[in-house]
Amino acid sequence: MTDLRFAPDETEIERRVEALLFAAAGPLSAAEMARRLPEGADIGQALAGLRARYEGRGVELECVADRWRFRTSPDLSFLMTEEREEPRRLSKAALETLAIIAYHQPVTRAEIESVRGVSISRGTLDLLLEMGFVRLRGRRRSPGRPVTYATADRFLEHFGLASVHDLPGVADMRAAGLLDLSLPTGFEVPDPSRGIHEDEDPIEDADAPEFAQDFIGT
Amino acid sequence: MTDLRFAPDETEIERRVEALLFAAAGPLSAAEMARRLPEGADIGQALAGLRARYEGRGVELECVADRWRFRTSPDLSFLMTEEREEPRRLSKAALETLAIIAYHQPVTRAEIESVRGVSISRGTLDLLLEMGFVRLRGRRRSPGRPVTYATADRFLEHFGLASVHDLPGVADMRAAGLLDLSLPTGFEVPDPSRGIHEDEDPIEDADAPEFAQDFIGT
Amino acid sequence: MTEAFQPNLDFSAAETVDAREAFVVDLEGYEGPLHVLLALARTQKVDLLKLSITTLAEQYLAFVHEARRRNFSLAADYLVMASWLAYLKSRLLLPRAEKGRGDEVPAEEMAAALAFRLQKLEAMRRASEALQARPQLKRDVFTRGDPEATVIVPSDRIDASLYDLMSAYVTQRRREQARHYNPTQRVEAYPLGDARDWLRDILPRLADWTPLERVAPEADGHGPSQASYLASTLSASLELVKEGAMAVRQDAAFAELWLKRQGTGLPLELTP
Repeated sequence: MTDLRFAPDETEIERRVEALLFAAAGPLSAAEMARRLPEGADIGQALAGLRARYEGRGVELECVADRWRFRTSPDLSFLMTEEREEPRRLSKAALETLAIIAYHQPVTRAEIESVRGVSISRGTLDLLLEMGFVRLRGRRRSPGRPVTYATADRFLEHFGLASVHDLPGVADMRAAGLLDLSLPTGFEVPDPSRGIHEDEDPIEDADAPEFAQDFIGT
Repeated sequence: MTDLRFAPDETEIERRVEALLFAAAGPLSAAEMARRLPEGADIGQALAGLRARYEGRGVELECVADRWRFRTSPDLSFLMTEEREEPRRLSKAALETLAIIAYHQPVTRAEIESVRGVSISRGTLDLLLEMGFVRLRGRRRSPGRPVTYATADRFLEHFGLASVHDLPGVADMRAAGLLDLSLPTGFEVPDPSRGIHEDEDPIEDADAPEFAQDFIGT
Repeated sequence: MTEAFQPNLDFSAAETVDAREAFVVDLEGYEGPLHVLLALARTQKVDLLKLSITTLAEQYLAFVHEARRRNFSLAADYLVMASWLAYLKSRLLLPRAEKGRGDEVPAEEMAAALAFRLQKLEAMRRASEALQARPQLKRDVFTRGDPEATVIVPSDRIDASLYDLMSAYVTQRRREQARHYNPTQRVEAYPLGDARDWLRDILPRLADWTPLERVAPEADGHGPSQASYLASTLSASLELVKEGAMAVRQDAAFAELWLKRQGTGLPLELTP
């Protein structure tokens, strides 16, 4: 049985997308699916159709990190006693650090510390890195060229987020200026050896658009 | 979210059976499902409902030896077998080799082996070359004129680096908790941005079509 | 018995035991001064931006005072924060100087900045709670438990992060260091010239066949190894054989080597 028929109809494309996603070991991107479908197949439509079809069922279609996957419905988690894995527990400090990275990315270690008012203890960042929730992203173009951190796909997959723009409350926080890293001047505890007006190094502009690029990768 | 409601209706039972079958690591018997469902739940009816629901879809409900499972429709198996693409997971050896090339570039095969302490299998370097992470860079002006390796553009793209200058250095490794104070003195990471070496010749053989790009980048 | 029972001060060393941070104490779950301030600010039950910073400063100073009264050693940053807040409070209470001195940020601005920091930290706290509340993979939602035998592997993604790269690098360099790092390994060879001189010195005494081991100098544990003494002595003796000053004999392969001076090669009067 080979793929010889011409122009499979919408239903057929939907069936195939369904089968592909169902059989896949991980979330699949539209591009990955397109490679296995006839040219010109409308994957967006198929995904929308499937999403509607599975809405409210025991299994649902979900977009994570720009990829698609089926997963069980969250309200049925109580059934899954056998499948549940004891998650690695993140400390409060680690979770807060993760949140700061997620909402402010790309962000440097010093910036994380300045939001929390304490230095990051050993083991926090490397745990997040090791779990694959966080990645080193690049370097800030500022003196010292500090490394910046960002979230990784696994973070989005774990928390079921399509992209970092879907973080809970992110739009409101941004609107309220809460995600601004250039703190108003003057918070620094006065240090006689330093002028208080000394501004922080400007943060690389166009931070947000870069998120998107990260996941495009070839 | 606990199972407190009394007598979930048929639709709900069907949802739960659907989720259980989906998440299970293998086929489930009716008895196994019954254990996780409210007493008196009509599993037979739920299975019949699901079977009808998935009839003709990309995924079907199947009963083998009194156990139930979902599987992709047999007529779509060509979709699955088609793509047995090389999983693009870097092996440990490949990752380690890549790391040495990244930090020590330009580096010869013998030098890589001296850091690794084992010889590199042919496949490892070939894979990295083929993936476009690594390129032939030149020839060392030393006996035997060994080929030197360096990272290629795809490497920078994948790791989100603007240039090799942006590779994390010792301080970053320490910050990420990878290095501790007990490290023997003299541990140094070479600066990958060292310029073009005088002790190196360009590759003149025709076997290196990538060569033209070499001196365009940094 | 004693009423001086320590009140339930539930503190513990902060999550890790890094020497550098060992004395950061986690005060009743607070990680640092800012977290304490946030908790205190919440008790005012107002919008964090409308917070009374003077009240907050007083509450914080009282907190620090209490902690010290209990002989609780506070980490330095708590005290720095205390003195900064005392300073800020005094400036806020002072009648506003006309225009102020040019180099000072107005106290109101500093207070607003503090309120902003608290608001930001609060937002991040809420965000981490919101994240925790989301359905999480393998805790609340589950992907297919048994993907098809002919698994479709997402292929346009390569599973390696910069962190993986860094750790791979560090792991290897550690291994390499372990292989090479051996301070006693320095090899010192017995120079051939020295061996020749040594042989010429003792040659007059080698009237009889003598095993190589007895001819070569003995290692004293500091200089070259015994093997090196033997090897160099042998090489030098072969040179002397070539010159006709010496004879070497071995009865079988791997058997002992015997050395003897060649009678004609040297003037006899040198013999003591």
